[in-house]
Amino acid sequence: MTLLEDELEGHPLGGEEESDQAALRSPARLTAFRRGSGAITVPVLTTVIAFLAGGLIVLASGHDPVSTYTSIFTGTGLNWLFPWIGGAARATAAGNLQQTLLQATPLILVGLAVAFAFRAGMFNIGGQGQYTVGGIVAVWIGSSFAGMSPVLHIAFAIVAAGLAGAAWAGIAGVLKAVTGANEVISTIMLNWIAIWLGVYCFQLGGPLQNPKMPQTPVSSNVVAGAKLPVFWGSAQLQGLDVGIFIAFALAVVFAILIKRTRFGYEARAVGFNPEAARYAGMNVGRTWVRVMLVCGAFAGVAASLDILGWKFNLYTNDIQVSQVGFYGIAVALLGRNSASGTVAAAVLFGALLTGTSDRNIHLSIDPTLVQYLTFMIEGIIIMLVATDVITLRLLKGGRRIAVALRSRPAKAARPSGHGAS
Amino acid sequence: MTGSAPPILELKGITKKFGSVVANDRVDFDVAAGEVHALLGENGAGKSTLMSVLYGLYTPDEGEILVDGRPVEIHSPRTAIDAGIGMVHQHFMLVRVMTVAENIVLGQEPSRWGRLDLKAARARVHELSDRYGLAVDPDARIEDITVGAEQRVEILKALYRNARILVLDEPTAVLTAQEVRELTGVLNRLKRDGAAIVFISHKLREVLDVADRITVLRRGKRVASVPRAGATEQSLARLVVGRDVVLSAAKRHGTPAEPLLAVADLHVGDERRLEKVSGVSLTVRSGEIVAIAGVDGNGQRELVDAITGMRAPASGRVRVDGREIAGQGVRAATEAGIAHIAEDRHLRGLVLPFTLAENLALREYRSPQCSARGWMRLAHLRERAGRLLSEFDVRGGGPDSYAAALSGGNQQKVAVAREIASNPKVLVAHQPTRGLDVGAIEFVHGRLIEERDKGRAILLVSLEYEEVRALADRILVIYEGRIVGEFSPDVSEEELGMAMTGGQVSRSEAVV
Amino acid sequence: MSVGSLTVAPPRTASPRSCGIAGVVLGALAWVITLPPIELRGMLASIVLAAIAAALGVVAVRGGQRKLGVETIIVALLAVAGAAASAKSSLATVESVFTWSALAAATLRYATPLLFGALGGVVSESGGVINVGLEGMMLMGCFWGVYGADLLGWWGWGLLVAMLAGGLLALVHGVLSIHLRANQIVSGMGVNFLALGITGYFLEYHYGPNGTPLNISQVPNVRLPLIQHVGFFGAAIGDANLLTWVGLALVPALTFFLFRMKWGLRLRSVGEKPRAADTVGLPVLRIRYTAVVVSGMLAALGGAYLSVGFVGSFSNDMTNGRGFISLAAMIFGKWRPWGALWACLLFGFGNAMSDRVSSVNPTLGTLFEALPYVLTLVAVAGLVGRSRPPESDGIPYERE
Amino acid sequence: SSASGSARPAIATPFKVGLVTDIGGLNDHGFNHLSYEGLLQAESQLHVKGTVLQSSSGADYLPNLTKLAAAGNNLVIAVGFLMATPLETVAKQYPKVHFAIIDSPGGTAPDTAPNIEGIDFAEQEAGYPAGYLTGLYLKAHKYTTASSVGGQSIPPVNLYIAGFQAGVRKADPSAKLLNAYSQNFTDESSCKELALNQIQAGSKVVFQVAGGCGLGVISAGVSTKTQVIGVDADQNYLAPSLVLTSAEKMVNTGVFTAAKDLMGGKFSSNLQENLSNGGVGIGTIDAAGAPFKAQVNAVIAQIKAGKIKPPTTLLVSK
Ligand SMILES: Nc1ncnc2c1ncn2[C@@H]1O[C@H](COP(=O)(O)OP(=O)(O)OP(=O)(O)O)[C@@H](O)[C@H]1O
Ligand SMILES: Nc1ncnc2c1ncn2[C@@H]1O[C@H](COP(=O)(O)OP(=O)(O)OP(=O)(O)O)[C@@H](O)[C@H]1O
Ligand SMILES: [Mg+2]
Ligand SMILES: [Mg+2]
Repeated sequence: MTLLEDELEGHPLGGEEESDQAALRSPARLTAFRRGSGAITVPVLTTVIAFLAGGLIVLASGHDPVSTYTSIFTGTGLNWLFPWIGGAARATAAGNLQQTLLQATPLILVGLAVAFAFRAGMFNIGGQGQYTVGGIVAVWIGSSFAGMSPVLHIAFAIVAAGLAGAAWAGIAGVLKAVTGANEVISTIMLNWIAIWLGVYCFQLGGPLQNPKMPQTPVSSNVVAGAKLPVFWGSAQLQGLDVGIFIAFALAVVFAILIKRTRFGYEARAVGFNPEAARYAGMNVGRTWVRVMLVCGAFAGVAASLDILGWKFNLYTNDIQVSQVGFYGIAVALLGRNSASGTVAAAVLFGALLTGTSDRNIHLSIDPTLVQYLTFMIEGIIIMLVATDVITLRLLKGGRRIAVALRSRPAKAARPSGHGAS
Repeated sequence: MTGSAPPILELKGITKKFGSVVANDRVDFDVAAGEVHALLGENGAGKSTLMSVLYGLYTPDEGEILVDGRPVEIHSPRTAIDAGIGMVHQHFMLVRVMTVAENIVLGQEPSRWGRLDLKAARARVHELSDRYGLAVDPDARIEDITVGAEQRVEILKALYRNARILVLDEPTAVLTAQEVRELTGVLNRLKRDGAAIVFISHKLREVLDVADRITVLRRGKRVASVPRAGATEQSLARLVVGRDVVLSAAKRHGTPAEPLLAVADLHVGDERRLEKVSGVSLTVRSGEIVAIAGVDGNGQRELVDAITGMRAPASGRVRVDGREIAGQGVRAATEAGIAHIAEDRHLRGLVLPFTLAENLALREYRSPQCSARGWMRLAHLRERAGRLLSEFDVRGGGPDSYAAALSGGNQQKVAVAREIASNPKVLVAHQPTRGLDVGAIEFVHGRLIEERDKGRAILLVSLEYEEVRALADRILVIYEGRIVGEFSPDVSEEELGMAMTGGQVSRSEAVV
Repeated sequence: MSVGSLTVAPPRTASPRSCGIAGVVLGALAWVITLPPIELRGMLASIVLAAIAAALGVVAVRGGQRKLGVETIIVALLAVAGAAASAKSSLATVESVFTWSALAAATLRYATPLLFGALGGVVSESGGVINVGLEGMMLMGCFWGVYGADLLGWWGWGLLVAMLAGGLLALVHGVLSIHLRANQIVSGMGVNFLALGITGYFLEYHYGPNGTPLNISQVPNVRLPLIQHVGFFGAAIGDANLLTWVGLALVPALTFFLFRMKWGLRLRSVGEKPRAADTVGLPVLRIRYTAVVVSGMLAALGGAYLSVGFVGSFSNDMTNGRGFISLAAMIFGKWRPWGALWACLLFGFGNAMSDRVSSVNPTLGTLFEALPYVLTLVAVAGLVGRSRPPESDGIPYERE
Repeated sequence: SSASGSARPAIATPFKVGLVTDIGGLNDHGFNHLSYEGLLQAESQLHVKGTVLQSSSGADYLPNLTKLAAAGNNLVIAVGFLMATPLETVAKQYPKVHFAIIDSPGGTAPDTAPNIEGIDFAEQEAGYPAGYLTGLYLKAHKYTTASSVGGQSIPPVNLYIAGFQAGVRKADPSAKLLNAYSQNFTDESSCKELALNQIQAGSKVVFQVAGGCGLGVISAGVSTKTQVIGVDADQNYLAPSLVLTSAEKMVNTGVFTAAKDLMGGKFSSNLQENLSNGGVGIGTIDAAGAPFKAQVNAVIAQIKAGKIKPPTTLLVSK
């Protein structure tokens, strides 16, 4: 894993104070500067602090934070990693861990879709739309071609979904390159357009609606041959499928792309300083388009893994309420736009989602409140990530927090000769 | 003049550390009313830091500041302004999208019930600019005016705030000789009015022109403080760098051979499609340095951009060794053999968050040595960077350091190293020594002449009279987008200045 | 490359740009003439007009106005499609969809919350702080507005409470991104999650399964006694919500503030070049804090419009992405109040249209739901030039 | 299929009923909430031990159902057709556990496994009398138009509307009918906007069939003083003088009945809830509708008697 690690290597500068150039405004630049500060310790510590803060909220709401967190933790299934957990508890833990990883799978990929754009100086809010389009295509192909050989069928569906996602993101890339349309706007719009496209496809009477269930706004089911093999847990009861390996593999591809390829070099140059990239003979617009294509492909594949792995069909409702893209942004940012960071953050979010799901936490806390607590804890985690300075400064014994919070009034209060004159 | 006058401003034992870097090490400094005190030093010597401490931008770790003999606690620019200190920063502190008047009054706006009174602002600006001969158009937007005008705006900003102590951090780095002369006049007027002036510069001759006293910093420490009388460029250079410096590159005449760059009837528009280059034709031959001299904003940028492929010309031809590249983009230009030392290393020349190895590959990253079948050859890049860094004497980092971590001078060396290493036929050097200290300038000048002698064609675009004269084999003067004269390097400063400002041109002078 | 055309003074007559603009207008006209009140039924006139428009587009492309030209051609094509759709539908259908006054009223209703959000974004980003947290701040306004109106019995208090809540959340964003120099996008996302949690939690906590009461005091509509019965205007604006008027009034007010008042000058200087502001003695951080908090208050007012103004109740995640649309509208409007207004109106119009068109054909209706987004996409791709945010937008300020 | 042959649960161990909500959660102002009420009712009256699990995304359906099935619940109820596929999977894995699903999609789910009971409602039988009342109201005031706002074009919604439209036309054959879908069940403002459109186009009675979103319809009625019709529960309390009536669907009764039946050893593939057995009906009729009460009751009687069969397809879809 040296590849991933060297991607995370530290940057000597703490932050850029100000810049004369528009180029330095890019989010990639901002995050790159933050990326160095303690690759592993900081996120871990951040998470811990966030949970502590969340515990205060739990406490404030009149519940017992210890038991709440215990049940969240067992709910994530991470206790499976403890060798002393045995018997029935172990089986439950395994089941939970499978769900955690199942949730993490698309988050890894959508996170990468956001992260890759960030590295090239773009803010891809469109992970949701790309995921949606990928899902539509994956379920369409997965439910057709019943006779096809499984491996081929699966590969076909995944690749097609990736291409669909790529095409969708490509629209935003092309618009940015050709007309200068801001990708924040276009990807937000494309998200919604994708949703309505999906609803149109699977609604009653829609072109891809399940003909065997004319009364239900749902796609046809993925045929048996196109389902991803489950390698851990029950194949029937949503065990863990091989999709997660595809996600891991693509994370490695991401790291290689970014660090080792000419395309990655160009993408990063464009991300940090488009003007310098142009000066170096790079075609900035084309790089934007290509980057968006890659982003979209990641998100599209994410959807196909969900569809072929455990969903097997798509309700219009699934399309409307999916939050994957939203989480993907958080995952990418928490992972500081690096491959390994994104994987870790995705697993964390996956764990958070399963750990705080009602079935795992409901005995310790009022079920009607739990999902909101989850949101709050997620929010706090993200905010603390944003300010890894806090963590960093705690690490440095709080010395520098004084610097950050140094307030002028306090200093002005000191006697000054000039003031006296 | 007034060594006896009591200092208005005194800095005592200032120490400022950035982490492990000691930027200022117990520095003493003072300046009296009616005096110009120059501050000299290499890039990174700590000049700007010292002034930032004075202006309340940095809090010193040790030391105290006295104004009028009384200690003051300066913890923000606000208090500095209140203490009568004004500062013209090395990087201008102007808001590009706002007008001159708005920039000048910002923070102390004349207003009625919060509504900006632009009329009053304009009147005040006129009054000040008349008094000190600082001509500006109050309604022009900063992004539309020349650097020289920006400089004047900065000075007006300080005067508007009634500064008695004026700090100018490298005010002349981007000015033409003409503008420098104007600035000198302004400083003299200010001096007469009793202002105390701190003047930072790398240009020794200017320092000798304006300063009454000169203090030299080296590695954060004050190494000398001398009166102007008796100081020479040579002696100052030795104090700055700590060794003898060749101030004017010892240049033999070039031996021009076949033409490598041929520009014919080039027309180029700017971002707003206004024509900025109007029918320029020129030739640069192998083994020759041709300089384009001119006041900033006369089409140099557009000309360079068109030649290097950064901008498509409206019409005209650009040939490199016979190959047409006009309007075909940077890559075509690079492949034809053009290298380009960019005017602004932060904006274009470097990707600051990239490592030096990555930065050094920017020009050639597509070559088979640097990347093969889409893969970057990282080991090669690192090895190559190591070689270039030692060859070009870049200090402060290795191949894996980030460009942002180097000092300005060393950053410039990286950019120069990269362009020269690409082994170009034609090297376009746009302001290659902007902001560099004497030692670094010596180095870059030496390298350019060396490259010329290797048979490259070098097109030098510079605002600096001395640089142009020191390096060029031929000088072309650009004025309002046209080449208005051609001179030999021994042309007199007056004549060149006249041509650069659109005065009468005698073609007869031209050397072919 | 057009050789030599630039060497002479740029031709003033029939410049490619004016051709393109004329093309867009003609293209739009090709469609409009098939709608009430003109209602040309044949397609001939439309096709002719669209063809001329397309030709003008080609001229514009030839003349170097590539983007505008392409846009013109797209508009011409859309116009033909629109005209064909009108021609195929019955007159009654066309009239039921294009009741201009009702469309205008609905447009305003849709635009109002977005406008507040977008103006909030303008304030915050003019000061150099990216506000991706608009969604959350709006949502805070939604809930706490209802809560305040319910608890204190008057919608005015509700708005106040909403603004307090939005401002408070914005303050969190401010502390993170200004003082602690967080990545502002991350911080904004965090704030969104937090708001989702807080509003949901307190909804549950205070109101339980029955939800918010339905008899809360609501922001009244302004009945314009003179205009109310004057045809188009009566139906369009005769009975608009007070907050709609407030939002509309804020546009010129904010423009005046930003570009004519000293505080606006200061705010913008802090967003463009905080170092310059600092060196003239302006309290950069304090100004940024103020901007962010005000932005949160404005966004919260937008949210309160939804809950206390329009529907009179709160439900979970009620903003449903409107904060992000506001963000888009602000960027679309080039970080300017008027621009933001046009963007919001365009979006609102798309929404209003989609409601009406989707009722005409339920199967295709879902596709028409995408209309506002498609309209925005087309517009942002064509009509709007490259936009430039405040130079230091998103960059935390620190002195050393 | 009929009751599973297993012996009745021992008295000592309480009868356990689990409920899995769909992603609407317990506060959806709709059937999740009503199901929960049914469960509470079963807890208090039948002394069953109830457990509720809310789903926060589609990924929760299967694990939630599995968890309740594995936890020894006698009856596991899935709320909503979205869970049909996962329910089928789980039911096959736990053949001894009894499952039920509210609003099974077109009655298909129960056929997929013998241990699934579909709890189905004849929504059209509630919509019809509500529509009939509407028609009478229109005619009496010489109004021309009535309308409906659905959440999404799905059977439970369309059945309501089909019955409503037929009812209106029965009373007023010349009535004009409008219909629109908000495409969601949550965003009140979108429903209000659609209702305002319809009211502007002349509608004098708006029937909301959009759950939480539909509250916006009622809000539109309040701000324009237009009569509206509530859905699922008696919504008269929301605006007592403007809610003409409500078309009710007693999801709570369905849940309660399913639990009670199974305790009594009764389990079928379909639990039909209709006007006759009180599974659907209409709620309070307000002052505006009061004059027509008798006529409406007559129609209800006819439906119960099978003399009127409310249709299941829409007359007017737009
Ligand atoms: N904000 C900062 N953080 C860390 N180090 C700094 C900072 N500012 C300056 N330094 C370091 O302090 C030293 C002095 O820098 P300073 O800018 O004062 O040099 P200078 O004399 O102005 O150089 P130049 O001639 O290039 O302008 C340098 O070594 C520089 O790297
Ligand atoms: N936050 C920082 N941390 C570390 N070093 C810094 C920081 N900010 C600036 N520096 C370094 O401080 C030095 C001086 O900065 P300054 O802006 O004065 O540039 P400079 O050396 O004068 O170069 P230039 O000629 O380009 O202006 C540079 O080496 C720069 O890299
Ligand atoms: Mg300096
Ligand atoms: Mg709609």
